[in-house]
Amino acid sequence: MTAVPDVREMVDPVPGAGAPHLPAQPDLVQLLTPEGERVEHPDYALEIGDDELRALYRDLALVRRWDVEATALQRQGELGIWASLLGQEAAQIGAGRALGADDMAFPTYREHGVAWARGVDPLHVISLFRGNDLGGWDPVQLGFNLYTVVIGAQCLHATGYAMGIQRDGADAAALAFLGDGATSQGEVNEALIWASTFDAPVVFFCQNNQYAISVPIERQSKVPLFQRAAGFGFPGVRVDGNDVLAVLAVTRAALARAREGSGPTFIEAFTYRMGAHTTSDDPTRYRLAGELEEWKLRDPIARVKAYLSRSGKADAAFFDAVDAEGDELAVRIRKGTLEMPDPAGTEMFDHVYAEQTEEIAAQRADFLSYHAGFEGAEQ
Amino acid sequence: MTAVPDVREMVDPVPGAGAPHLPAQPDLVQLLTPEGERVEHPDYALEIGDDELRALYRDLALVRRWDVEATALQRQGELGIWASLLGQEAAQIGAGRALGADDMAFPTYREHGVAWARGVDPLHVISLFRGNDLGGWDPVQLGFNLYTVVIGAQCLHATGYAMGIQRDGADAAALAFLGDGATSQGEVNEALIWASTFDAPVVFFCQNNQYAISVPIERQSKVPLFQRAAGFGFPGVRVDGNDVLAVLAVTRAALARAREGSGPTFIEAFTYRMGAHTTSDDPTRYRLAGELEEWKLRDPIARVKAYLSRSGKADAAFFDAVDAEGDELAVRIRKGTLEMPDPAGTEMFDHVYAEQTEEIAAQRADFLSYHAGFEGAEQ
Amino acid sequence: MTTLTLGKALNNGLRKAMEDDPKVVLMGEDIGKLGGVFRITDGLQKDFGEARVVDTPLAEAGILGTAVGLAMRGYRPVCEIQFDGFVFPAYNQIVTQVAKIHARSRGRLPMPITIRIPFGGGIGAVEHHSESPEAYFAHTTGLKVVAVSNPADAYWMLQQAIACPDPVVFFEPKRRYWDKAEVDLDVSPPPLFSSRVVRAGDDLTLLAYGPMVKTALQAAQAAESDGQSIEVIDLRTLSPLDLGPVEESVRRTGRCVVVHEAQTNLGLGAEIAARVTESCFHSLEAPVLRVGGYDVTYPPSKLEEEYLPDLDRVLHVVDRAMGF
Amino acid sequence: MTTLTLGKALNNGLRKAMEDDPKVVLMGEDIGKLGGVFRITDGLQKDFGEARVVDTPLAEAGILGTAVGLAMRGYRPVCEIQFDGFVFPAYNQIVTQVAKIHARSRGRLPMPITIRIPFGGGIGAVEHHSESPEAYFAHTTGLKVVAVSNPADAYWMLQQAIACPDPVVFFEPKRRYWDKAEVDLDVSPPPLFSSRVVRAGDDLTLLAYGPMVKTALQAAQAAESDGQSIEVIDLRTLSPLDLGPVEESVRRTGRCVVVHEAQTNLGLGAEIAARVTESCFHSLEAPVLRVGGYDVTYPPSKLEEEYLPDLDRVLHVVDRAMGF
Ligand SMILES: Cc1ncc(C[n+]2csc(CCOP(=O)(O)OP(=O)(O)O)c2C)c(N)n1
Ligand SMILES: Cc1ncc(C[n+]2csc(CCOP(=O)(O)OP(=O)(O)O)c2C)c(N)n1
Ligand SMILES: [Mg+2]
Ligand SMILES: [Mg+2]
Repeated sequence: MTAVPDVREMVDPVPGAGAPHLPAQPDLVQLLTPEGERVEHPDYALEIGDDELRALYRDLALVRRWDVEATALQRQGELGIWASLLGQEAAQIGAGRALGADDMAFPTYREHGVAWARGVDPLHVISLFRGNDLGGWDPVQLGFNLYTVVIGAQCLHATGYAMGIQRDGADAAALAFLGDGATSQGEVNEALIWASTFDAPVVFFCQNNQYAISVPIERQSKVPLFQRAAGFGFPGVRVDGNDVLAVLAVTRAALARAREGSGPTFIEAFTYRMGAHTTSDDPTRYRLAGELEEWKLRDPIARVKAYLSRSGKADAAFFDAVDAEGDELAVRIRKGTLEMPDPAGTEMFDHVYAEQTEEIAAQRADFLSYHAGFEGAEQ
Repeated sequence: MTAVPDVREMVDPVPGAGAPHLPAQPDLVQLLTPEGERVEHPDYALEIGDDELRALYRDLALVRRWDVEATALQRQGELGIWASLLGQEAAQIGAGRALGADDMAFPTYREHGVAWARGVDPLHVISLFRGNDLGGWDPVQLGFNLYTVVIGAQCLHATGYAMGIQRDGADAAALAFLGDGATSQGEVNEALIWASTFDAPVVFFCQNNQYAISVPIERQSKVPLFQRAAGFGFPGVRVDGNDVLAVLAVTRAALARAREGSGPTFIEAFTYRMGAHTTSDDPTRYRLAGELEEWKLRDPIARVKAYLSRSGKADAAFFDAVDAEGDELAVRIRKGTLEMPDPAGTEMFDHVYAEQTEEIAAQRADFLSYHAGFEGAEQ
Repeated sequence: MTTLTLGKALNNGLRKAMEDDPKVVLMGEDIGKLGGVFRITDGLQKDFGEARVVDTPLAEAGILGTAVGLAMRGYRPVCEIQFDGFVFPAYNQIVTQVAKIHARSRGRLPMPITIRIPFGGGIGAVEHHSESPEAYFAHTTGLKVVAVSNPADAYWMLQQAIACPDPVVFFEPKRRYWDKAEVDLDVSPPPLFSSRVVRAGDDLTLLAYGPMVKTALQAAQAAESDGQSIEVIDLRTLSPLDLGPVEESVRRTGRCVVVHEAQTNLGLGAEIAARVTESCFHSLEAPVLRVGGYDVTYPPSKLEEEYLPDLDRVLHVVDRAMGF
Repeated sequence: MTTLTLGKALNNGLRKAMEDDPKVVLMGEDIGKLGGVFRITDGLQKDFGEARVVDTPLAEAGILGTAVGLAMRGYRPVCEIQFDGFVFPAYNQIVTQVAKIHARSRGRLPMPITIRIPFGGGIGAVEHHSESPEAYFAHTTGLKVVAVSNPADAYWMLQQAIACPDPVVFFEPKRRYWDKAEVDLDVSPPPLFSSRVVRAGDDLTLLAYGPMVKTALQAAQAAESDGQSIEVIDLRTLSPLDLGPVEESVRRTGRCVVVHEAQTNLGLGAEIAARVTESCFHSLEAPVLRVGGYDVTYPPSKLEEEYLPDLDRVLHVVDRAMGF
């Protein structure tokens, strides 16, 4: 039976809804255990100083604080919706901090941690969820594309951008983010094909957080997602997405490989969405509480804290300082949100085209005179 | 480097434009060599009687004759276009003859050999290329869907149909045809996902004829196409597409596997498009003559003839009879084509909907009175 | 008689359709345990099982493409597209396959597929969650397109769409999902592809569908105090159009305004204006005017109230029509 | 002055655009060695190399999606869609990304992408090779849409489209690819987004674009012998529309007919009729009438001559308009 092997028997199962324990995953790259123990991996050495370690902890803690504050603001009616990154901080900070200045990241709608690592002002993300704009930051200057809500569409953008990098002969790479659900979109698979065919310097970073809204990963794939890549002719790797060090190391290696012209890599960051899909979602409808409890033991921040404390690389004063900084950040976010001015109505007419059309200019004028009419009437 | 293996080094290369020799392909399933020698394969035993062998030869010879006649008819202006199957007869007859009565085939626009095996009247295929209709046969009765021109779209249809078979608890399977180029379409990859997720009784039969019009296979995939399937969680197999026995055996096995509930299989039939893409195409623009010469040595019909003759399973009288039958077929096709009545103009109004709308009924009436006006004027 | 929200009426309609015909299969993202992001399929997977309420992988082309195959096998798929802005990955299957297969096969392969799309704005959502793509489908020969505006129509029209032997794109006004009304489950409903006068009037004919019917009625009400008598017609069917009642009305009123959320340029209003002008040319006192979304990209939600036609903008255009 | 077929004029236009701007990259299926199935890119890969003339894998979403990424990196992709009926797999990228990214980014990410689509029927082809999908794009805010009718426009408008900072869907009348005309390579062309009077007349204004301009001109010619003086306008730009010259004309003639191959329902004719009626209401002696494809699935090629508007059908509708 070599010709028609039953592939499904050869691979480790993917845990899903209600699965109480993670199976042993021989392929999973890990450098920091859930208990906070530093381990080595033959392929992914990571030289990292104490400052950098503490900086990673700070990143993780602050983006979580931001996330908590945004969730609260949504509950209070200040944001239309919020897509929480709770539980995925390590995947996002690890990937975000692996990026070089000239690299370009292509996020979905949940990559607040990557945004943070790229230097995006949290308020520029908040303004999107508040409904003020469709993303307030400068994607070109920050090397961080605008959020893309249509599932998977950004994977082709990243690949095309990488083809541009090639043509420029630049020492850079593109990093495409996607979810586990997104792997089912045809366009995503086309991106894998393009990347492979053109040896594009792009890395696909898939956060397998086990769910696409309510749909568990088993519905998207019966085999681990990282195995998808081989059939398209390039390597895939599964990393513990709750281990910031492993994510950093694996993403760095993949980006380096891309920059040096060796083509794409598919990274599956194995993680868990600890919160709801968005603030509009009710996960109690489709998953058991026990699952979350299980994953709490693998919290991406707790393990870094444990490691830092136990190894003496950080003390209580450091953690207190980060907490205080988090509180300040939260205050800044809250204040900035509440003070955010509403956009002017004319905004919607002003950016449809680079070269304004007479039609839209006329509608803009009508819009202004229509509203002026009301003001007149009210006086 | 186990975590990021370079997959491309592990697989046999795919030959492409201008490649003079096929590389050794350890994975290729073959039961009849190009020289007409019967060989065994550990996974694919084929019990086949002499009658059936001769019948296969007859199929191959007749569909080639049909194809030659259709090409001639196109040259003479009787068909708008013709998509030749030259060189792919074994792939199509092997697959077509593997189908059971209750199975359903989903062709592209080139599966005349499968049509033949399903009992489609060649004139019902010809009428499409003549522009009389969009396929004249009854897809339901014959278990052979209408030709689908939009690349890859039929793979999802086949998968959905297979999901219907599952719901019916029927002992049947769907067989989706696609080309090598089609594997790049997102929808095709979605079909692989669906088929895997739902364990649908569908077999994907990819004729890798080395080209998508002018574009060689290397542009679609750097690794052999059959390897794509594993990443989606089901088996892939590469078969010598010019070996009708191997194709028959491999497709039978895959369909049986599907019918018994073990899910999909991806078959890559490794073959060659010996003619132009269609009669509108000029392959001299993009491939070297030597390539064709090389493939002529692997002709799918010659090897069956050699085997039949050498083994004494058929004699000259048999081959003469098939030739004569071919000539009759050609005459019937030519005559039928020339005598085919043009469709009535009202046809276009009559099948848009199952329940005709008043709008279209009114346009139909207008159409009739408009043309009646001319007739009046001409009298 | 029972009081239902529009969303619940759809849920009941689906349940009824599934009870009536075992070939009805629901497909979509999150429609199973979750009951859909708007809970329109709430409880149906529990009662009808996973083979009839299918949580699909995340790919809209996959949903529609497999629905085609299921239809070929004799099933009646009802596909849920999660939001209006996410129908486009399925566009190829819808336009080149669903819409054409009946004609391609000269009737041998009917395509009784229903495509449910929650559409329109006004719910404060992020990008792609507030679009009105109905014209893309109405322009596509081979599809039929309807839009519902109230719970009773939701209940009946959904069942009728599912029973229809042709593919029907079924638009649901998401911002009205929570609107309640009395629904009589025992009447026999009007034909699916018919428009309906929902308020009589003499001075102007106001056309709307989906979420804008409520707005149109409010506008007519408000205009009454200004002494204007406005007839409101709920178009209900967008393709085919049922313009008989419209033409009858316009011949009396001499004035016509069409309102929809979709961008005005090449929206349904264009076709209606062209046809009504042709058929009622000598009765028209004013050109048929349109109130639609501006021809701009759907704006961030803080601006959607300014983008969407509302009572005031409708009245503004009604006044223009009256002033001709 | 040089005599060129429309196809060759496009080829020359592409060559010129590539010489003028090293950021111009062509992408598409079979556009390299083969030079495209219509040979529009003939010789360009040989002269500009594989990095600038890219034979892509067979997937239209891939073409458009990677074009978006290239545009973000400062390139000006020119995408060839092989035939009109094969643009739909790319529809999601076009409608939700290409068309929206400028607005999404408030101008920070311009999308100077040109999407070339050979369109229309009349070449005796099989299914999906004869469609006229322009209304789908014209209805999409954020895209600009043009259609060329003759070699000179082909040469100039293609260069202008590529130079345009906005995404332009560029429709090429495939059945006119082989039509020849003199092209002056040294004039400075009219603006891209402008319509043009191509024949003066007093009795009726006939609007057309792409392949139907020739048909319209022939109809006007034929009508002349019946004593009818028909003004013909080549619309050239479908979004934005340039209706200034049309309105000027209709105010004089009082009658207007629009012709296109696309199905009539919600075709460009609908929008034009609605707008022209609004702006010229008091000048119109007859409703704006439309001659389009019937609202049926594009028929097998033996019937396409009956499906497509031709000289006689145009004149038939012209007569109806004159008879009002
Ligand atoms: C094309 C498309 N279809 C549907 C949706 C609605 N939707 C938003 S998020 C989501 C699930 C995404 O799952 P996954 O890719 O795993 O990412 P996650 O949300 O888990 O980060 C869906 C279905 C969408 N945004 N785009
Ligand atoms: C969606 C779509 N895009 C483009 C085309 C035009 N086209 C027709 S055949 C073809 C090549 C197909 O190659 P392959 O899948 O290898 O099949 P083959 O023709 O070799 O049998 C192309 C690009 C099409 N029919 N559909
Ligand atoms: Mg997920
Ligand atoms: Mg091929």
